[in-house]
Amino acid sequence: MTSDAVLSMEDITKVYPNGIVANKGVNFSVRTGEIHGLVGENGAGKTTLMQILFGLNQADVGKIFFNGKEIKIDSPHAAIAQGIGMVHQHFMLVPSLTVSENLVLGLEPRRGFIFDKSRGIHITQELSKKYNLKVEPDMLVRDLPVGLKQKVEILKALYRGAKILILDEPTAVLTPQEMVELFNELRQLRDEGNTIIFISHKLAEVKALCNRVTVMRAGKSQGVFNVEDVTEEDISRIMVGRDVILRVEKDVAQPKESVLKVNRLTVVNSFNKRVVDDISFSLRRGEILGVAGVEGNGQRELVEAITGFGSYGLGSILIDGEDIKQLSIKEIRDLGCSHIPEDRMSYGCAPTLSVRMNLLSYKHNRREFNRRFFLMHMSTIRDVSTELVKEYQILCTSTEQEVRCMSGGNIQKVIVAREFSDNPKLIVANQPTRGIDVGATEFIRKRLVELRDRGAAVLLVSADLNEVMELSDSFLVMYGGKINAFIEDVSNFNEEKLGQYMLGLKSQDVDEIGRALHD
Amino acid sequence: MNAVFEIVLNPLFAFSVLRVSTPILFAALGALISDKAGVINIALEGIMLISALAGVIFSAISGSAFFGLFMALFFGGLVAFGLGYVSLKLKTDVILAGIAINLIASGGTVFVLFLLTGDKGISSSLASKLLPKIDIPILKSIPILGPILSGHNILTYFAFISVFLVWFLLYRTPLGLRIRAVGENEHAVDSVGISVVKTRFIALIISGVMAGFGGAYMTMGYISWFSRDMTAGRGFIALAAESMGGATPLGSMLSSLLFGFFDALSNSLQLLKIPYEFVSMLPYVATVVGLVIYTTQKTKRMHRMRIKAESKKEVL
Amino acid sequence: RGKTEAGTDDDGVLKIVNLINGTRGDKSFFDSSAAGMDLIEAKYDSAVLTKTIEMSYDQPNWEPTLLDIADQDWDIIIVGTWQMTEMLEEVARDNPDKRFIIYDTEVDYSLDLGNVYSILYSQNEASFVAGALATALTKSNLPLTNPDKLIGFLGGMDIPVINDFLVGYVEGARYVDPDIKIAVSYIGSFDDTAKGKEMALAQYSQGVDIGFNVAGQAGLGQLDAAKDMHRYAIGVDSDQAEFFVQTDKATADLIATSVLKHVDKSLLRAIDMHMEGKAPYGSSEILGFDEEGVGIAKNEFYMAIVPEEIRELVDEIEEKIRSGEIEVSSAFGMDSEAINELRYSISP
Amino acid sequence: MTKAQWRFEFYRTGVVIITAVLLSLLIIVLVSDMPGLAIKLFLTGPLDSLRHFGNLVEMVVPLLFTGLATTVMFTASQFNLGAEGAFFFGAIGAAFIAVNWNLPPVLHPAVAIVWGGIIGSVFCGIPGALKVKWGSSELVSSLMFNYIAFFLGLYLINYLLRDVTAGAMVSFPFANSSKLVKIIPKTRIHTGLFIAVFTVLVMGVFTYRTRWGYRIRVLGTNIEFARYSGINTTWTIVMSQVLGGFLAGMGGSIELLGMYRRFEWQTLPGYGWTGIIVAILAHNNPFYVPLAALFLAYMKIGSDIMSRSTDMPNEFVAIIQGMIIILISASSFLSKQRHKMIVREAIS
Ligand SMILES: Nc1ncnc2c1ncn2[C@@H]1O[C@H](COP(=O)(O)OP(=O)(O)OP(=O)(O)O)[C@@H](O)[C@H]1O
Ligand SMILES: Nc1ncnc2c1ncn2[C@@H]1O[C@H](COP(=O)(O)OP(=O)(O)OP(=O)(O)O)[C@@H](O)[C@H]1O
Ligand SMILES: [Mg+2]
Ligand SMILES: [Mg+2]
Repeated sequence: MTSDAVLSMEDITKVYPNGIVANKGVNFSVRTGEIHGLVGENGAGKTTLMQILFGLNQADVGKIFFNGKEIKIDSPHAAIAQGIGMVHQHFMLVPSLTVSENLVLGLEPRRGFIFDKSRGIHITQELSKKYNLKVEPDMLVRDLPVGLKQKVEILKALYRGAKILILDEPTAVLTPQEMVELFNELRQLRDEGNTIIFISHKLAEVKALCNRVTVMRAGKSQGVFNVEDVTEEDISRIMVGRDVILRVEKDVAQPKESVLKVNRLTVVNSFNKRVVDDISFSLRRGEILGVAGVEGNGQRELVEAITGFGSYGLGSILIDGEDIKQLSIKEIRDLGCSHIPEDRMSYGCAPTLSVRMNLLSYKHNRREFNRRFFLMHMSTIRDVSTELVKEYQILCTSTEQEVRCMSGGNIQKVIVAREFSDNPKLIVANQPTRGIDVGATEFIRKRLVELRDRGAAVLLVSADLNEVMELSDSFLVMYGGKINAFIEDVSNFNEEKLGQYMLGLKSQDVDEIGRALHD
Repeated sequence: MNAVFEIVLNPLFAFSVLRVSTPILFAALGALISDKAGVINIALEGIMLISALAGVIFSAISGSAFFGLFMALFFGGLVAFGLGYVSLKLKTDVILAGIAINLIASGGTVFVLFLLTGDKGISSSLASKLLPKIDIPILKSIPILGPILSGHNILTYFAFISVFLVWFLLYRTPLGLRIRAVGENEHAVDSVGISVVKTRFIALIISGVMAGFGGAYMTMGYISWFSRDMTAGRGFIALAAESMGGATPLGSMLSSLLFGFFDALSNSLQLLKIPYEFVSMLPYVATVVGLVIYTTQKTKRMHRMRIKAESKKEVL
Repeated sequence: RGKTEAGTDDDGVLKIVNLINGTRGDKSFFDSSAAGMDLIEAKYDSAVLTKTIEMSYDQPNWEPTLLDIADQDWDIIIVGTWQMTEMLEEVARDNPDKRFIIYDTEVDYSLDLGNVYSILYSQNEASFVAGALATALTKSNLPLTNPDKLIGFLGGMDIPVINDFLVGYVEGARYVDPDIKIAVSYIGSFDDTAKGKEMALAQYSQGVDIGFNVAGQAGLGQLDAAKDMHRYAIGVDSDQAEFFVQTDKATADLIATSVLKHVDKSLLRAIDMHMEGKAPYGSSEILGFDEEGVGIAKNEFYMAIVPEEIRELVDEIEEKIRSGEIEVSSAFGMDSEAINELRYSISP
Repeated sequence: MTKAQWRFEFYRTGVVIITAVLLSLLIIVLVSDMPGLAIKLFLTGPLDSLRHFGNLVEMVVPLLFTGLATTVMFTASQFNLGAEGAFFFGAIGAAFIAVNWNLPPVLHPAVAIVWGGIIGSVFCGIPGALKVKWGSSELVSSLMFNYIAFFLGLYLINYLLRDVTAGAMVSFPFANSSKLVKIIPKTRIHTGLFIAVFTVLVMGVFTYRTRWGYRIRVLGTNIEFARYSGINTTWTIVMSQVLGGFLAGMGGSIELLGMYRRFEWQTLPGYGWTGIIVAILAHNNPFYVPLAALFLAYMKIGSDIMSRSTDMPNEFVAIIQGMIIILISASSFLSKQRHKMIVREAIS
């Protein structure tokens, strides 16, 4: 324990009810006036550790010291009282309330019994001015773009007088430009004497922003380092335990006939917003088409329209020449379309069913899995799943294990195994490697390329720029529901320019975008 | 048909609609508050029953109707607290806990009544008290309106005042803000240091107290004794009314009145030549129809919005 | 075990059990039945051992209870209501050495049931008197009546026993005034007092100034409605004014009378006959005014409410029924159509 | 779940049941003047004679059906509480066939039961259809449909099947050919027991071994995943409730044809509500439904027997049942111990 630590956590162990040990004897401490990085692979236990610090989770073993005195943090209330604030990885906002209502929730200004709305608005304006984070107090949170939501989250923590501010992957949803702005604000906060804990997967950011960094691996702390003393490569080696090559070797694509044709597609959501706005492109056999863009610019709705999950108003989507507008999800799947959903827990699996039953999914109707008298062919199902588990190196006790008791990466592998094993014609992969560790990422990316080489058409939607740039043969950039750019040759293209397209600062002209149709 | 109009146009009919709606309105407001906090309170039925008995017993013991009312509310809150304890702390599924409480209430009230009076049917051997009826001075003498609006039990007035109070609570106070927030995203509430469990507890207890008013009204206003299972499904109807009313105070009030209207109608329609079973079915059918109409309108509205938005571009 | 002539045990104690297929506390039918056991105990004291078992309204529990009780060493087993008949017929056949009494219905004696005594009540006759009384009252100019010739009838359910009351009530009312109108409603339940009250209120607000409830516990709602609206009510089965004297005099003050179905007295009468060895097992009896099987309550409230000349009319009608000069129809055997027609004919 | 966790769940259920039994004993001791006898009858009554054992089995049969009905709906995460109405209305359907049709013995009840099932499926299916069509909560509308089933049923009995010679609102007696045969003398256990046991097996296989069961399970755990898997969720949502209604309706028919001579329910019989509890106790697993049904029936029959012979009113079972439901489904009950166990297991 360092003597100048304002806050330290000692020997923290946390076991989740499903038996997962998220933290094992972790020591962690921060000093006043520093930005402290916290890095580690997915599932290393970063969020868990910070949730313990913020009182959202309770450690099973371990102590927390504040200015040398042991304290108990059994609720966020207690943490806030100690001056700890947290900006969460997943937003914790109430969509139907306004920005100012979200901001003052819990510390509401009152006039007698009454909640003083106008004071709330006033407070929001003041705070927004003071920290140079611009927000509209009257806007409903559900109408805000993610970047603004992020700002509201930060203001929320600051309004509660946070001296120690935890930021859990605040940059995952920001564009490069927004990031620069945020970093300046964080540095300013630090210089005013606040402590900031910064969690990120992007080591470059950590290098640029932080003073010190704690590295975690598999629930354990691997030590604290001064940022000047280590390189990005060092950190990633400590994180993963080996050298990592994230480059996937692939040959130049040999595109054949077009499989998917999207023509002037328009989707309007339930809040009456045009989330996909007149999009046209086509995707050919044997190529990977990336879709880049800041989250919330219509990618999800595009994927939903193609996979039959959401309806769309105007335009058409053709798979193999067949219009899918009236088709059900099942019928679209029968055309040979497979789909890796963005959110694996909400769409991709049935958490309380077994691996076997999850691998079955849309294939449960197939003749090979059904016998006479309406019975399913249980032994075939067992054999096929055992095979898949082996082939895709899924880590589970048996194919009878409930999926919810598996790690995120392995759940993703279950989904990938199911979707890839079917010799699909068209693969719609939405964030296929989100939230999974490097090894699994490598595996999935290789598979995608393999499938491409075998003649599948792949639509790759990802918020991870590296992924899009490395895997795609060509890609689209989406902004505000529109295609903002179509990049045919990925090899000589830089991130800076991409950022400008993503932010809508620049856009290609209609002809350039029109090339995406390949006619 | 004429006869139906004759019945409906009689001021006494309107009077009885208000009277019949009162317990349902109380319970519907209770349902509303807990629903806003994200908890389905299916135990309203049982809570009303228990409060109804508590009102009788304690007003008989103390000789004071208001003490009876107080105890009815106390028990309403207490049972709701119990529901909160098992669902929020012990993590019992709240629907199941609700069913269980209804079961306990149904058997338990008879059991207690039996222990106290030796009767399993009705509490008339307890000299319980009634809450007063109120004549409203000027209103009383206005024709038509007077007979409809004046002379109700004090709780009937309070029920309608409660609509406003509940609205005020939910939309104008910090507590209301928290209740609505916890119902929509509990993590948001958690993350700002408000206890989710505590907020829900408070909402549930208020909900129980509202049902307690309904129960007290049943035995100390509506009729003057307790009889077994006397709530006869009013708690469930209240849930339907809240749902039909689109989870708003005003909507809950209107749908409670709608149910009250059909219930009162079913009491009077028997005098016409319609089989009583059909007439008795009327309020329930009306509730289902109301529920469906409400939800259809909602989906239609969304659909219309969608079409409008999609076609806008074409026009441009 | 040897039995004596009258069926008592060696120890000379007559063991009687009364199975109520409901619960006490309805202030009418079942309470009256339970009171019968008290009368018996009061009269015979240690010569009898009595017990009342409430089987509650839980129908599946009735038959097992009856079978259990038949296995125990009771000498006389008493049950009531039509719902128990078919069970009783079987049990009685299987237990020829036991004696059974069933009231308010009769068993099918073609099944050779020499050990069952059935008690029926001419509730239609007592209702006739009530109908006449109600009509006379509504036409009178008592302070709480109005000039409309409209009276009320509030039934528990649209079933024969209840309609038997209705038929008598209607005929009695017409006897006094052929143009009388009667508001008839059924609560649809024998225990929802709140609904009972609502329906009674609906009747009263349509101009009914005296109503008759025949709905067990649910019918008590009518009495409450009478108090609210300040109108008259007629009770049923037990003397319902009696129940309210202590706790709620204001209600009692409005109960003009009750149509009594003296289950209590009829049970005592049956045991009396049993003791004398004269109980007519193997047959049924209809108890009317003469046998004190039915009657109307002439208590202090009746005296207070009903004017002299109407009281005389009531006595006169009672006499005519006793003598057979007036014959009252029964609802038993009438089909739904006929009952409907009757209802429509008097509907306001 | 690991083996240790299963073992823990097993112990936990044991602790819950023991707690409940102790609690009942406590109440008995506090309330009863003869606690010894009351406790003895409560705990051993259902096994002390063949007939009592028969009562137990008779009660289990309808609970198996309503339990399975609710199980299949809850498995699909459809919180339809309409098994009560479907049970009642299915029985009405069966009563029609049993009274009006003329068929050979085995065929007659078979047709009646299937018809009852179909009628029942309509009643549970409508809330399901309303949900998928317009998004109205099936929980709320199924509650309303219970009442609608009740009154509509009474109407049909009253106007179409009513036996005017009977002293209550009951149907004509069933044709002998329609009745389910009693299989054990001195009890009322009937062939419906075989159908019930068979249905349990069928539903178990259906749920875990057929593709329809698979669809229902997937739907129940994650509707989005079901959609994603190409399952027609609309259809499956409705079908799970139609199937639930069918089972409940079948149950009503079998109960009626096995236990009654005519249709004579005047109130909702309550098996649907208990079926919900059965389903919860069985963790929505058809194979556990018999255990849960047996347990609840045991408590009910035990307390009925107790209340017959002692001064304990049997309403108190409701209190105990309620507590058991709460404790058993309380996932955090003993969660500290459970968590300790998990931590121990995980760290070691
Ligand atoms: N509520 C929960 N219940 C059970 N297990 C959980 C829960 N939350 C997290 N876990 C598991 O605990 C482990 C650590 O998760 P945690 O969220 O702390 O990782 P992380 O380092 O923040 O990862 P990421 O980079 O993906 O945010 C993971 O294996 C995860 O699956
Ligand atoms: N009796 C059977 N024997 C073998 N395989 C069968 C049998 N019945 C169905 N299958 C298999 O299941 C597949 C799907 O069957 P089916 O078309 O009946 O399902 P569905 O249309 O999706 O919905 P449902 O099963 O509800 O009819 C069939 O293509 C067939 O492979
Ligand atoms: Mg995290
Ligand atoms: Mg008059």
